[in-house]
Amino acid sequence: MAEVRVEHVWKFYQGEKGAAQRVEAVKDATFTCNDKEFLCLLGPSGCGKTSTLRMIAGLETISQGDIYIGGKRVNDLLPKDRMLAMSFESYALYPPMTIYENIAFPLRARNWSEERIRERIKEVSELLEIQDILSFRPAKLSGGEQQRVSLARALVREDAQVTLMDEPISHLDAQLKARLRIDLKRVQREWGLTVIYVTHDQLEALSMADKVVVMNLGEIQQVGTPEDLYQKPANLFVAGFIGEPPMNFLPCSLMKDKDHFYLQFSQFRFEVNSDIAHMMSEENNQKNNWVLGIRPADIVIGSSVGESYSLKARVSSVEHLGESSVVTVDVDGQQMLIEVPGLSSEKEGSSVSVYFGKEKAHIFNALTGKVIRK
Amino acid sequence: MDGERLTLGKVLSAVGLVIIMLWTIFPLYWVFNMSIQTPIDVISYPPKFVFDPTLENYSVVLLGKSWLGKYETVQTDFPRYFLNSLIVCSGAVILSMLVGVPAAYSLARYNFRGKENFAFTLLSFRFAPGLIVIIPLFVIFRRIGFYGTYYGMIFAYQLLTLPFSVWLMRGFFEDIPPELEYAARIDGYSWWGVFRKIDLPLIAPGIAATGILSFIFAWNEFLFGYILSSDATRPVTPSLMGFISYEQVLWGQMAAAAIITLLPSVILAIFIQRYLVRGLTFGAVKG
Amino acid sequence: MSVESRSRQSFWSKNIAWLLFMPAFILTAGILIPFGYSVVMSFTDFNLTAGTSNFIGFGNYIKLAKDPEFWNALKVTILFTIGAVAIEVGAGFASAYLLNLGMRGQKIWRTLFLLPVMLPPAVAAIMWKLMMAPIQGVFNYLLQSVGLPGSQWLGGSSSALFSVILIDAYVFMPFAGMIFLAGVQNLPKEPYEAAAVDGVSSWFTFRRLTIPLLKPVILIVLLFRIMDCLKQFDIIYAATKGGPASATMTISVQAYYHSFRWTNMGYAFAHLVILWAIVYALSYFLVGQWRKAVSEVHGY
Amino acid sequence: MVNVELKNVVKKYGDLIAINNLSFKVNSGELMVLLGPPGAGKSSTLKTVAGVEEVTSGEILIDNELVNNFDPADRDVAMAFETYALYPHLSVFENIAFPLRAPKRSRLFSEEAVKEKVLEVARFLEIDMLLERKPKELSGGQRQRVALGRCLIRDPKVFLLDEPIAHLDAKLRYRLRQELKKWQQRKGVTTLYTTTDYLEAFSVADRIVILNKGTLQQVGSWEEIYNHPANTFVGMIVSDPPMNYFDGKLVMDGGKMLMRAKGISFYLPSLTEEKARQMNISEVVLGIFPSKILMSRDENFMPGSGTIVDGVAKFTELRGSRKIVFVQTPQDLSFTIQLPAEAKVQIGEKVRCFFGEDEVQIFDKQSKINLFWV
Repeated sequence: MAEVRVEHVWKFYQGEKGAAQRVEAVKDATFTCNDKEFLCLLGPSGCGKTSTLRMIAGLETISQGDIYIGGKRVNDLLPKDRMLAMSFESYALYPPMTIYENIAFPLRARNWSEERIRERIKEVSELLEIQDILSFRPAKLSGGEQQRVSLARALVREDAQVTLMDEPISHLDAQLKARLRIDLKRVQREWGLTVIYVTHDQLEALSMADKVVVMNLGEIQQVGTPEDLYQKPANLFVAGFIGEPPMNFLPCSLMKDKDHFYLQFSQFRFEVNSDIAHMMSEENNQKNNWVLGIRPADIVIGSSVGESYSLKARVSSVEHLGESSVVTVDVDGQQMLIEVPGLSSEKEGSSVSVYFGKEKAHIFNALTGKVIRK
Repeated sequence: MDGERLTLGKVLSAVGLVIIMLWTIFPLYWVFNMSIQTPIDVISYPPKFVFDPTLENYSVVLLGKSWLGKYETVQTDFPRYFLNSLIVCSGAVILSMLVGVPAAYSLARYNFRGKENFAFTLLSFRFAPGLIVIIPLFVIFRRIGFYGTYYGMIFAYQLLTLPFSVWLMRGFFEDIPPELEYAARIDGYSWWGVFRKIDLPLIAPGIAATGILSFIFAWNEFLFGYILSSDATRPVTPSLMGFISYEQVLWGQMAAAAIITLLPSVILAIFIQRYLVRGLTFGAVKG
Repeated sequence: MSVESRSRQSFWSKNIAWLLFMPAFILTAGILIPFGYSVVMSFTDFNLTAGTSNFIGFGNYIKLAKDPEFWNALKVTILFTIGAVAIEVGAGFASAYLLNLGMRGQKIWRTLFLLPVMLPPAVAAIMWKLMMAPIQGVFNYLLQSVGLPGSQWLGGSSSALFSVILIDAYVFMPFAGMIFLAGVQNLPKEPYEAAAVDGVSSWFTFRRLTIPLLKPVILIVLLFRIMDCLKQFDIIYAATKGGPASATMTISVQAYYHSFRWTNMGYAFAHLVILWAIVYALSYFLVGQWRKAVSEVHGY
Repeated sequence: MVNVELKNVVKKYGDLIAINNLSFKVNSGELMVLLGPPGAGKSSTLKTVAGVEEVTSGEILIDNELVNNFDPADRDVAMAFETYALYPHLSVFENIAFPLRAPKRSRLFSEEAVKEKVLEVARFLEIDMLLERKPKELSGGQRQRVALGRCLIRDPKVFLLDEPIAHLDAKLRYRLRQELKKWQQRKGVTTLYTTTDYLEAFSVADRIVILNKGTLQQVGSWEEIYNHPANTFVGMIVSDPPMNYFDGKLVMDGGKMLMRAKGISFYLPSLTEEKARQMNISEVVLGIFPSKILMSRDENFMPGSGTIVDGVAKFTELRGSRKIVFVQTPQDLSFTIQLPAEAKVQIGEKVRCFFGEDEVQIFDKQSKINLFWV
């Protein structure tokens, strides 16, 4: 096992019309995955997360910057010399071989004895519940089964320093996904694997990772624990991408009335204390372009909690989702989602007051997307 | 990384490519060369790479006479053969398309008893020795007066082009997801409406490619034309044998005729490059 | 009313498959008539000039078995097939490899590479005949200019078979190369990445992954080329007419002579039926192998 | 108004049974969701209703009329395909307008009217900027909206929506599922809607049909399903994490029926007890949703009628506003609990859990059926 350091790594592709058309897939990425850590690269499709993973694997060249595995610079090493295991999003199974042969392939190439191979495959296939399909060929399997085989082939390797996973459970159905999230995490912990895991699903990242690297448009947006990302998003992108239902954003302007500063949204005012207002005024943003973000779960209907902001709203719809409800309210033409535990008794069309704690509000510079935080 | 070895590999590969290209191009170049040489240049030894080009051979082949009046000619009616080929090949292609498109659609979209067996039988005709079909046709055509007629030849040629067209177009139809047809039928279109508005526009390039390939196959066919045609209906490819039968040295004209004969195939083939692999293998390999 | 019109529609739609298929069926069934005719006539002493035909049972076949000419033709046919297919597959594979390296001008090379496939084989044979002429031909000139002895090519009894093989290879090697190229291009990329990351050597990968993956394509090339070579007529007839002295006399060409030169139709048909039987049995076997290979790779 | 009814519908593809004797009725104007994992037979059901696939046996009635032999064009249904089925040679505009140009409708709509209707639908789906494009120039989410547009532009007897918003991003999905519901209600079109996501089903459905392997599991409103899942399969798919299950035996204890599992004993509510007696069963499965388990550190924690289970928090998973705790008891019973994100639980900490009598579901072990529904 080993740590992986990615330092100022760039990936650019030459556009068709020469250097001027350079496409930048990854821009100056820097992060470290510690030994025995579970790190998630999270972002929407095309954000550069897969390119980053492929550069670590050696399947794509590094345009600029360095990657170290176990302290050793690997830029010039071929994939086979980096001692990695990897599972691919499109499975990358070997079509002419049975599942057993697929999983045995990397071991056979290492001249393992058949007996040792059999034992190892038994162990891994039980974990992933693929014992029954070992004699089939990949084309006969469903997407979910193929994905588990791909995972098995990555996990079967014992000599890998780092295990790379590219969307390894994204094609599974919800139940299997839920179970594999738990199993994968358990295996990672019990076997002490160093895992770098690519996903576009924020729930996967939040529930499994020790550390998450959020990417968008080739740039790293934030690196942190799942708690950090959820509670202290660094910018508008992270705030909107993490959490479901998604965070509410209210466009505001910064106002000053006597000694008090406040954010104004439509007819509503949210007072901000002076040190935050001071930080805000230091931003290169005069007054209008601010966004106040608040998570649906942090809003309460009908009663204030501690020191809180309030709004008047009209209920436009109520969704009952079993253990919770999502109430959509309309605040002067702006839709807000509110997540309520249990069964909500709100009526469509009724007027309500909604409250949220000051400390739960996130303030963003709408021009740069950056959060303002003490 | 391994700069040195990579370059060596590249050099070897480049050499290999040059050899292949020479092998491919040289015969064509050389025959073209001969076709624009005078009779004296053609038979000169050592062979000439540099000479005064002339179009006399083409003139003799196409117009049946020598501009300069000093070439020996055999009386071949080359333009006539060319026209014969056009008539027979177009006829066979049009016929194959008319009955082939519906048949291909049927094979692609419906299940009926014995479908796959019948489809395979069609393919197996591709592997039958040509003579086993042609000789009886020759005998039968002579008896019923089809011998040497365009009708008879078109019938014979479509035996080549139709199975091929059906196989290939079946693949093109299968490339259209049935969901598209489902959607259009739900949207309120009749079977014919769906075929016209959805299938036909989508398969049009495939039909064009199939037609062109069928045409090339028919054009290149030697044996059928050689045996089933009379002098009046002889297609161009078998007619080339006329230049050989006489033990005269008419190489320049033969080369010119060869160039003219292969030109249509080559030009058409370039248009449908994308479908060539698929076509030549009866759709067994999707190129 | 509406229900009635709908049920009529459903009658139409139930039979639509056959209605669409029938015209093509009838036209192609046309091939069965001459085909059956050939088989029947192979049991007669049908003579074209005399116009007589009497049923003689297996007479023609018994005659065949005793006819050294036939055994020679069979040998020539097989040698021609083995030689041509070997060159086409070997050179085709090498060409596919070279054309897939992504060298500059790749698109143009690929287009040029394909040109010979588009030539009428008979015309290609004539082209080569011109170049292979023993005295004025450019090949001997080129050979001699680098100090090698010339060859009789198509005119020599020992070189003729090799010469026609060369012509066949000229026309059809690109066909094999093109299919291999398509096969190589259609290889999935990711299994190779997986093998690379897993540290599997490239020779191991080639042997255990590439060859099995290409098996259907290899079989398709073999199928088409073996079948075509066994029944090749155009090239041989245009280049040598079977000569010199039966050196290139294949079964097809022999049958042609028996029928149109010597008017022994019945005997010619016996040749063809034997050839057809060989071709059919082999193609049946190869198609079966191909289907198996496809299902192993693609799972259907 | 139009109702749709399926009677004993069977659909086989060769040996594979896609739909197994399915019967249910959709009332006029109702939005019925078909919920189930991939391969449950949801799409096949829609296709047989649309008439693009024939049923193997059984009857389909639309507006009380048997339509088995009707051509799809004569059934007057509109369908959005999960695979989109966009016409690749037509622009987005022409794709959406396509149904209006069908022979039987083309006379009803002038070119002006077509344009107006297309624009209305396109604006609703936020694709009005894409009308000139061809399908291949669109992202998956955009394609899905075009497919939906082609469906919504019509006023058919029935809408058939096959996973209509599955490929949209979270924000749009939250907005569109409510808007879609409102559109459907305004038009009053009877609708069949499939999804694999129970939250989406709960959110949009008037009633839900739950399918597994082509077989009907339960029909009902979300409350009926959530409060009393018909069998263990239903309990598993309408919750994430899935319902916790424990095998147990029924024993008599002083005239009352006691359920015993590893370390849990539990008096059956009288109604359930009666049913268990009638059925004469002794082996049962106890099920409880993770969100229904209460947790405390308090020794004397006993919030009502039910049973207390002591265990240790093995590990926790943060999922935005929720925290999932994996608990193991000394008797080797393990289960998950869902808590608010703020809940403070340390790994390895002893926790006391409460299973409320009203929250526990009892299933027959053999048939997996909820005793409530017997």
